[in-house]
Amino acid sequence: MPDAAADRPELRPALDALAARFPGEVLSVDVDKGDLTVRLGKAGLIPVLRALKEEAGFNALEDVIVLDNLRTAGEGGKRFTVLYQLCRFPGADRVRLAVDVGEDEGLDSAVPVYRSADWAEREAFDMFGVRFEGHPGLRRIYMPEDFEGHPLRKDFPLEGRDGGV
Amino acid sequence: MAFKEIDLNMGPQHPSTHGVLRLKLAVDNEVVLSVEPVIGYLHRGMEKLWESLTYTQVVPLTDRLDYLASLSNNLGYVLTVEKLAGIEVPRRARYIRVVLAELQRLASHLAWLGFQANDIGAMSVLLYGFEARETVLDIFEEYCGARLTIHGIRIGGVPHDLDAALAARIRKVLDGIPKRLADIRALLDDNRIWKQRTVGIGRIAAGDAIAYGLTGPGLRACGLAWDMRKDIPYSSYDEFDFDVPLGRNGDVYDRYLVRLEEICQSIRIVRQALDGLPEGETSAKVPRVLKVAPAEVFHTIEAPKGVLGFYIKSNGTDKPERVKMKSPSFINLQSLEHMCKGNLFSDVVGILGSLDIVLGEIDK
Amino acid sequence: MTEASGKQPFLLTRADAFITWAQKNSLWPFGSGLACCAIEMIATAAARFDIARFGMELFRASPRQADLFIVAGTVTNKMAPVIRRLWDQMPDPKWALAMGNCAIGGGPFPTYSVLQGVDKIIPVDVYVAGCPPTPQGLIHGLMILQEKIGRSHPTKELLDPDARRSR
Amino acid sequence: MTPFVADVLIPVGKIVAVILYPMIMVVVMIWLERRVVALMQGRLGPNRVGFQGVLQPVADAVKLFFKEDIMQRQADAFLFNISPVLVMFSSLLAFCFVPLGEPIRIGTYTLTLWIAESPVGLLIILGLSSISVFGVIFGGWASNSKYPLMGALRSVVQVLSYEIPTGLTVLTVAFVARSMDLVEIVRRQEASGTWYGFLMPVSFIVFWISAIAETNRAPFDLPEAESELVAGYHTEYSGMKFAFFYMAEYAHMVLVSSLVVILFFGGWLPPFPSVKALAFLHAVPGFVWYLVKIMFFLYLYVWIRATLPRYRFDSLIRLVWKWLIPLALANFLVVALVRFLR
Repeated sequence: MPDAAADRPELRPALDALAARFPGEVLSVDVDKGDLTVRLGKAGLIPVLRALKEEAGFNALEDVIVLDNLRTAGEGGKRFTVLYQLCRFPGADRVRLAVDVGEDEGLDSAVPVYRSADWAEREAFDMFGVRFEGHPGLRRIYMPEDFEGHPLRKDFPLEGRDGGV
Repeated sequence: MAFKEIDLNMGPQHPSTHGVLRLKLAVDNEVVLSVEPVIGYLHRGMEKLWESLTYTQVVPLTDRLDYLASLSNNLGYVLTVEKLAGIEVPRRARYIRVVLAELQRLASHLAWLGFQANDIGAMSVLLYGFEARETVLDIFEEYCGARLTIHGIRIGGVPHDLDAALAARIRKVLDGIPKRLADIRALLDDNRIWKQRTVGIGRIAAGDAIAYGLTGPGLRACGLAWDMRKDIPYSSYDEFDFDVPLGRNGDVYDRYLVRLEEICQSIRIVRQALDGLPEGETSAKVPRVLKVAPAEVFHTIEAPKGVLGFYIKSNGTDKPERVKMKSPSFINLQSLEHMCKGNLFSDVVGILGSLDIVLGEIDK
Repeated sequence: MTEASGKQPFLLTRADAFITWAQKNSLWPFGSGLACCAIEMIATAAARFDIARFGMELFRASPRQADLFIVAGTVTNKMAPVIRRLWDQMPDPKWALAMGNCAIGGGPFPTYSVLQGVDKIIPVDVYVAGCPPTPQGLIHGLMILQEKIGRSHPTKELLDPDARRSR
Repeated sequence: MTPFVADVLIPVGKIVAVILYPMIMVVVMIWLERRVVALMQGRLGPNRVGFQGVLQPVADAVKLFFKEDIMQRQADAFLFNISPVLVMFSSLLAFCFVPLGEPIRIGTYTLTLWIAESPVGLLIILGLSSISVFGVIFGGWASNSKYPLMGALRSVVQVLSYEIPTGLTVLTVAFVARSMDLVEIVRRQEASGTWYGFLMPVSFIVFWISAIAETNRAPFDLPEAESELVAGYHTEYSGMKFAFFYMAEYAHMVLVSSLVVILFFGGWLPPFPSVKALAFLHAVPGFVWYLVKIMFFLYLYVWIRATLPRYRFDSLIRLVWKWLIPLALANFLVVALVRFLR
């Protein structure tokens, strides 16, 4: 039962105002299956995050999700898409910011804005190799330190390369 | 002579780290200076594995995430897939799901109560808590044959029906829980040693709690009424009336009280769900090979440990392109450092217990 | 001492019987749980299935005092050296029980980070299948382990140490 | 009664008895504790080994005997090996001074139910029981790893600070009985008709609490707190050395409960000594009463262990310095005044 609760009409003007304030950065705003997604350029990430947190009251960053579109991206397309899932308490409205990142490009860390992004970004780095500049301690969180490769990338075999111990 | 600071290692194998968590502690003669959790000792590569399985094959694996509340994981994943594929679940199935999810919350909180009390020294409460939990596990075993990794909620509905005999047995178990809880509360609630070990320990302010992304009983103990069952109701939770217990100053004692109160609320919900069980199908018609049009969706539920979220992106085939799980224990564990600073070494054990973390869910 | 152990002098068989009776009736398991099977292991030690009846009550937290290592849960590559070190720290007459499909052979996780079976790093005496095995299943496994201990000959190993290698 | 029998056989027999008495009590205590704690927790406890699990401690001891004895390379060999001996030695030696009953007259020879009776028996027992602290300290410190070290540190502070209230309350008893000799104290209680436990309840309670703390038991078992310090000071011990620590703890508990019984509940005196109607109780030999009372206190130990959570370290120390010692001092003052005025 797809609940359309997340698509509050009153949220729409706040986001349109946001799009107006950051003309170059906000590429598109769309609603699909009840979820609100805002596509952003790389540079606009931190200002938009800060604006959403201070003005629009999105005080909780629930998750940082990375997608590896190795096969789906066209020739010029960037390899990774980093999604920031924000939520507003009270009222529980949700917004998802999507930023495209190339394989060896870095991304500004969201830790200065949201304290809970710390481990989520470390996991994204460990699993995909997306670098976050300005992160207090960017190192592997799951795999042992001396592990080479990033397991969740599409080209990494499921059973692992060296076949374990 | 300044006491040299010991860097203690509550290693991946320690009686009170609830599994394979390693805490690097810098301790100055019992006073904790810094705590750095090291995780990854139970990383089984779930998300990678899910990308090579069909939607229905993933469900039994979600049991193994938070293995104390496997039905909540199932419910979280299944609701996300239904939102993605647009499947309408019949009302009777939604009610049965509420009954199962709340019984699972009951079992998870009772197990937590046992572990928390055992960490602070009252080892008999571990046995009482587990005995009460066994009565709930009997219901699961009778419903679908498994005790811990239950796989009792499927895409589109529930595998079996809830007949009158099972409903009567559930009611009998629910009558037994409050009495056992009263015994435990009589033992612990006003026990001077228990209060000395829990009141004012591991305190976190409401503002910091949100900054650290804390959710679930930990957040509600700081007085913030954030409960997904009320804010974004799912699976017809809005048809039941129950209240959300809140604490005041966000310490270990308030988390203890909030969880005990939540057990009573869960019993209330299950009773209402059983009384108002509507007639109808127990599962929607779901094709054997479920192909989902390309889309992406994020959906959350209120798991016993906190807000459990699933993000699924589909690519038109029967296998998901990407499944990401937002684990409540993973986020809650980040605030351990904030809560432990300045406390004594033996409090770290109590605070870690009050966070109610499960390593299967943290390490994925 | 049913099978013909003719080559064993009478006195030693009686000593064997006595030592193995003591070893099998006071197996102190090592309190190390890894994943879901650990919860079932604790449920087995809890009030309803209570393995304290067979003398296995003291879940020793330190490897030094435990003689039964129940590997309950998934052994990942990052955890494998730790398990191996814990096994080495345990004093000698020690037994290992692989509880659950993950410990037996990687279970439902054929992935890059999971060790496909704990017997790749420690010698396992009894395998208890199940995911997780029910407490009754674990108790059945413990009974088999007790029989196996009953059949062993500790005096032979005391007298010539290399017999221990071939256990 | 040839001199050979009187001077050699009987003392040797008594020494063997004094060694066996705590050992048997320890075996009974291990079984009692595991069964009673289990029954309090709603489960059965060992009941398969021998009749109702009675042989369980025997099986544990034999198994521990055949365990490999591991010692760390970096551990301090001498201290590591001496500490279990120290702990066991002090408990067993203290039993020599514990009187078990009135001397029995066999023909012309009076068999005294203790090995040594000295005018300062009480002091010697307290001194010996504080030697076991050395064993714990050396054990924890010599095993050269962090958790045992913390266990040893905690144990030092705990036992030393709890010896002060113990000493003070024992002083009040000696003060009232005007003697430090245990046999004399019991006889004095018989003469005065009331047990000191009822005469000075505060002394009894303070003594009992600090006795629990001194044997590292129940709410005060911080030095071996499983949930924090893995296994406390005896983490590194295995095999028979660990068995020594394990048995010495129980022997120390039996010693302290027998001390409580002698000082505050009239050792081998039948209850209600002054009530004439219950005179038939005198028929039962003193030793039986003594055992019944000890069993009660051992049961109390187990009961407390099964119910109370563990103190935190600083609240433990605050309890003794802020509450127990002032209470013991005040109590000593009151007892002194009362005796002076009488």
